[in-house]
Amino acid sequence: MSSRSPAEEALQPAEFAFDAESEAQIETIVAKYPPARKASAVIPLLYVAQNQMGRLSGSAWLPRVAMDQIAARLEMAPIRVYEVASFYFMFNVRPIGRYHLQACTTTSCWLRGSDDVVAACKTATGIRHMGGTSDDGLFTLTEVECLGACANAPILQIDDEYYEDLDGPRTVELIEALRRGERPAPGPSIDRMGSAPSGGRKVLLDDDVPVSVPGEGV
Amino acid sequence: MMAMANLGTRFHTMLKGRLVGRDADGRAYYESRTANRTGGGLKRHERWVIYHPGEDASAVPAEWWPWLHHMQDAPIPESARKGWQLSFKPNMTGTPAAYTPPGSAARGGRRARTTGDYEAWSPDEA
Amino acid sequence: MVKVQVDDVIVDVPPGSSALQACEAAGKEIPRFCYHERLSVAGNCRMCLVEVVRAPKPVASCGFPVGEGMIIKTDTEVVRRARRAVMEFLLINHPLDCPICDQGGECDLQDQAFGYGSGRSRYLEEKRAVVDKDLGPLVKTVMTRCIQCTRCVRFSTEIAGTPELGAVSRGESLEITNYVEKALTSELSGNLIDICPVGALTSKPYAFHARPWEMKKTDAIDVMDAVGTNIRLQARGASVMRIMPRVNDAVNEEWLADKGRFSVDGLTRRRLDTPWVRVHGKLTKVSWQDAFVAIAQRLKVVPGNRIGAIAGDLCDTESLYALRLLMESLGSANLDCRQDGAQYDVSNRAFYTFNSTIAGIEEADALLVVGAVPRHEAPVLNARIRKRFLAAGRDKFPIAYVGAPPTDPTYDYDLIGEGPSALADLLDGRHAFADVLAGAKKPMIILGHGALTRPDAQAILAACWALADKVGALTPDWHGFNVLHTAASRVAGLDLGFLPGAGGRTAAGMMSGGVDVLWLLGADEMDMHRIGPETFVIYQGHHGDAGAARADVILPGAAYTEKSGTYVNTEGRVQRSFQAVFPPGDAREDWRILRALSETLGHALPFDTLDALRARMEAEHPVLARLDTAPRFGGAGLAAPAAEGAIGSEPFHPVIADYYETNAVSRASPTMAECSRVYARPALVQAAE
Amino acid sequence: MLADSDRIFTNLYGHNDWRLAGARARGDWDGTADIIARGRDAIINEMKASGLRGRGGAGFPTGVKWSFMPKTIGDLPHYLVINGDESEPGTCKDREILRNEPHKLIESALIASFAMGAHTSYIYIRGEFALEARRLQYAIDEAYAAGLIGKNAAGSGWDFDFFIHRGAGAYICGEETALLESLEGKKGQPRMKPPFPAAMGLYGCPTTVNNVESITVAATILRRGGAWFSALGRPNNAGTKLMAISGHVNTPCVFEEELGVPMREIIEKHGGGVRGGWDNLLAVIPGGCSVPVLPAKTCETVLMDYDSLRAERSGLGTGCMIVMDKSTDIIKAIARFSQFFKHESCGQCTPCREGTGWMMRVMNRMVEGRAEIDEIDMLEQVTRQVEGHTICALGDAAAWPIQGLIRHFRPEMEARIMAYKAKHGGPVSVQVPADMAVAAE
Repeated sequence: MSSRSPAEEALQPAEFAFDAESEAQIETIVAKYPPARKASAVIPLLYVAQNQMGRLSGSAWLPRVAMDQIAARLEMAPIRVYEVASFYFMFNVRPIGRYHLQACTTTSCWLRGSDDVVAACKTATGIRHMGGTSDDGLFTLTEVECLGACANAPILQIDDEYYEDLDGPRTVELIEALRRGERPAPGPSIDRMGSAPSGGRKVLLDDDVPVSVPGEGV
Repeated sequence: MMAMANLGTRFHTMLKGRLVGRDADGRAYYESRTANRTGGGLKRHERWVIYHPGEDASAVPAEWWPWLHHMQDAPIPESARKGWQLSFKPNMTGTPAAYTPPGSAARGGRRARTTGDYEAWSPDEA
Repeated sequence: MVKVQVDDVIVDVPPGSSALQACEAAGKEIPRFCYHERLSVAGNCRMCLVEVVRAPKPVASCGFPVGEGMIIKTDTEVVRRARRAVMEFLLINHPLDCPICDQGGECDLQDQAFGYGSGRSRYLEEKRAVVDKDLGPLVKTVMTRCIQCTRCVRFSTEIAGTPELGAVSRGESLEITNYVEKALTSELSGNLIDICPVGALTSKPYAFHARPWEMKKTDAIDVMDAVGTNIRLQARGASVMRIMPRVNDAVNEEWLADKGRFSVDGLTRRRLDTPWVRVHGKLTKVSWQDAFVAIAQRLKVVPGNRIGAIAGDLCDTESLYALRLLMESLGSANLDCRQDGAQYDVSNRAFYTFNSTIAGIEEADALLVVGAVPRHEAPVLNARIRKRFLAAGRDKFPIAYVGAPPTDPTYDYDLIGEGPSALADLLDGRHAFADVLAGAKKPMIILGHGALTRPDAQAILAACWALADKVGALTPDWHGFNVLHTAASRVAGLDLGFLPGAGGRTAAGMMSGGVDVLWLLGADEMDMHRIGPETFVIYQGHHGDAGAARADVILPGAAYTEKSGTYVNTEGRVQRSFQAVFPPGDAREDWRILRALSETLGHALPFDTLDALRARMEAEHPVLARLDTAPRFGGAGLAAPAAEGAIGSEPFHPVIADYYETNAVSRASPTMAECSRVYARPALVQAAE
Repeated sequence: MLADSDRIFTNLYGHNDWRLAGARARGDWDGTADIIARGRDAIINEMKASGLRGRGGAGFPTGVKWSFMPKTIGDLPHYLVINGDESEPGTCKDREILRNEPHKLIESALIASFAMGAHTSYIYIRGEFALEARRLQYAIDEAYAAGLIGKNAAGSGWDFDFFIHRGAGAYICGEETALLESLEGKKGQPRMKPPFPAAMGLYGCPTTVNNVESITVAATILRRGGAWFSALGRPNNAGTKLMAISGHVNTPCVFEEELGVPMREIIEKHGGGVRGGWDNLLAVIPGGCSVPVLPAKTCETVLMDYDSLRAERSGLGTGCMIVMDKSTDIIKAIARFSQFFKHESCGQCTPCREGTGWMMRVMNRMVEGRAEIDEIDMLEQVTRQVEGHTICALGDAAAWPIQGLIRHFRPEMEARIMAYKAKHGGPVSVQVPADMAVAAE
């Protein structure tokens, strides 16, 4: 039973309907693509459905009824939507915990200590193996492949946000904060600006007019 | 004692035989007292069995068979039996207990469906 | 044409051909798994790699377009090594369970591993195992054997038009599934078994029954519908074990509908294998002689015009002809081959055949379906409509239906109306689709039995003809008027004139007391309670069904696999079918029964062999001598069919309620019964579960 | 070493405002209409003259790629699709553009779209880059509001729409045809080529797919001139490039540097040196995981550009290095890449689907040493069997790191196997028959 096989019947909700917030998003999404090419919107709509599940049920996953809904809306065969949902690993076809801890363990992160981050995640949440959910249902820990922020390795992605330059203790702190209901600011967990070298930039020194820091604003 | 043996055999057994042992069913196994027979290029003891009435040669159980045929010096002891070993059964050919394949008429003729079979219609069906 | 050099052979191929086609034209065998002539190109198995001069790496020949002067090498070290490599990769996760695999002996993987693979495996790691899927009562899955060629996904999406199969997940865990555990809904699902190159999709009813090399193959014609699908009967000993399609591009391409394929187990059930005669109200087994005597005694006291014959849907042309001659010799004009009460105009063959021809659908540029449900009445023909629809698109091949709204015909369509009034709208040009038809160069109108079995059939037929004429479907080089039949014997019956003669009675008339002796030749699709108790019924046929239950005398005949026969499909194409096995028990080929009985009756039929029968039949009906042709002819200059009566207003009803049980053979088949339970009555299944 | 004045990405670290006001202050959106007014051919010729090579890894000249688009717009619309599916392990450069220089990207996308006759451009951003997508969307909204894109974009007379399409976690979507498939709402499975996207791309229309960086530098190149750009770097390896250093250096970072600078200098300057000093260097993977590893000896002298690295049987790839010091288990580091490729194979074609799993499993045994010496050769052969036999380059990419490992670190692999044997005693269960290697040759 891989993580890509659908959830058992017992877990599947009987129905799914997009709420007003999702409908508004869908409207802007569908407008991006030519009318005859509605199927292009399948990935964005799967996001919308998954986010809505997260918003309403606390577990951001894709029940089959939601995929059927999307298929009907985009005039696709349902199997084509299932194919897409199972192909892309950011879609959860099985229920997950409230916080999705996605630890990158690919070489760049591994070289800089992702093993510690993973171990910290396991001890702090009580999850025993990758892909598991903590007993309290708060956390699901997933091993992910390169997150594309290697200069800030190791990375732990929690839901949508990157927490960078972690080590074991800072990971534990982060998880404890989540448990308390806080959302620490994403970005480097050490004194560092974005992907600049720690200890200060070595180039682009002449126009230092800091008006924005990473993670601020949108 | 000598359950089934003609007079000559009984006489021979009495004169020359030495009882070696009995199998689980009570058949008696004898060996001549002297090495009086040539076999395998050597003089050796003649070995024989007294059957129960009506038996044929396949009745000799596996434990005694090698001894009887001079393949081993002694019968295989009971203690060498393995838990998974089935009890010995003589050849049942010609008896009602003989093996019949599935579908045999002797077993009622019920067999798996096979090529060429068909179910005929009968008016009762309708 | 493009000139291409393949190894040392130079061939001309049409522009746009693939390198693989060029290699085939040059007579070079290219191994392949995912490539299939009738499906889109996937290029994913990589087995067909060849070397193209000046290409940096081996190319997949199935998807590589040829160019002028291209040089292809199919037998170099690079190619051999590539094939061996691909073969090794395919086999590392394949279970190699050939001894227990139904595909064994006809497996592409087996054959190509033998031809192109290395002798041993170097793979020492764990193998993949995949959970089997439930695809319903027809297709068995052993998904661990799957090599992910996606032929089945493409077939169900493209040909069948029921996109239910997909390849989910990715990488090594990519697997073919329907995701939702539910039976495939296609009437063509059996073809998945044929196109699967390995043993992942095999036939569920046929599982572990026989090996391909054990079987004797006989060419035949399918009689489950009126398409005349070319089939190959595979028999071991006395039974037909399975039925597979033969390639005939003019008729069925290489597809076969599920009923034709899977009702084979009906051929060994409910068989009539001995004559029966009703004695004191109870059917009793008798000898042929006694049965004949019983018939002769009865016929002796009945005048010719009180004798009648109704032919069923599965009859071969020869037995229809023999029965007609026998009836004529007895002085009867009461003949009918239309159990369903359909009405035709037989004054011209064009009024009751599929004149555009099935292959001609691919030239059509507009289609109107009147009172027919092609998906159920002729699934293979429906696949041809879908093929045209996919090739041309909705704009270039608009389709409209008049009749009950079909459930997913597998293509887009407009519903013009449910009743005949829609026809009037089209004729008057009130409905926009009239302009679509008129604007088309080769419009088609398909008239089905939902319309022809109505009392006002003649008028509807005339109206459709008039519409065809009006929209320009009848031109010197195009005939766009088509009748879609559902019964395999119908066109032959109409060709032979197995119809009421002068003063003769129709099937309905015969049943309601019009005759004293009623001969049913495989006729089961009628309400036998309409036959009065005083009527003496002789049933000649192969299955104990409605007709046999009512009969006073039963003469056991041969099913279509058990006799050589001629069949005429809905196009009017005459095709010959051969005998694969003998009829069971005392049953005999139908023409022999009729010949033998005629002797007893003192009206010996004028032939002693099947060839003599055919010679006579073909002399009388030359159209039946034109084997394997459906002459394309234009529709211009033909007088219109006679319009009788007024068109009613009642909506059209589909003629097939349950696709899986439409005749005596399929009703006897446990597989079809299971399909019927699963598909045709899903509501019941759901309620029960 | 590159002067700050020659840097294209002047807000690389987000130390300035990334919004429209800040971007304008840095010179973006300056005279965009004038650049467009030069006309299509002039723009493409300037790009060709600049010598810019694709920054996504393959290094195909960008100007030439643009010129493949049909000269006239027929019945089918043209599309520019920007590849922001940055997922190659070690690579993290486009992320900085997306979040800190979004306007440079949008402006360049407008110019590039004009140059290839496209009125619509999609950028495909990997799904994990949520913040980056939000930033870019904000910038797009700003640009629409300011009339810089949309109808008569930036007053150029060219209508231009720019949309974000987020991926959802599939490395393979970085392959251009897989990206198009994904954009069309299908699984990201690469298409067979031909037809190439320039003839039949998105929705069957002529399409160019470019890396984010390749597009983003276009505006600056056109503003400052192709000659300026081509004067930087080395012949055939012109210009500046975003690079990154990750792994065992003192200060991992992203930076912009001229091509053709010695690798050692880059590591010393930007990376703050190898952890524990240069002598502690074991190996460097110079451009993302799919290029073969280079041993320390080579790193001493090699220059960071396309041709120099190719000469060392490696590649520039994305220009993002992974540095490994002597504490690294190099076999495990490469084995992790094998796991990556096994995880990211789309599963479409046989050699990659089956081969990546096989390679991963053998590599995992190699990490333990639970293998036979012969199996190193077998593994090498398996990589050769995958390489060049697949639809897209992922099969090649999966093969190369292992080939590089075997080329440079075979003694380590053998030592590992011998150590395992010594510990566990004699031949272990895994035994390859001697003639098997011959059979596969």
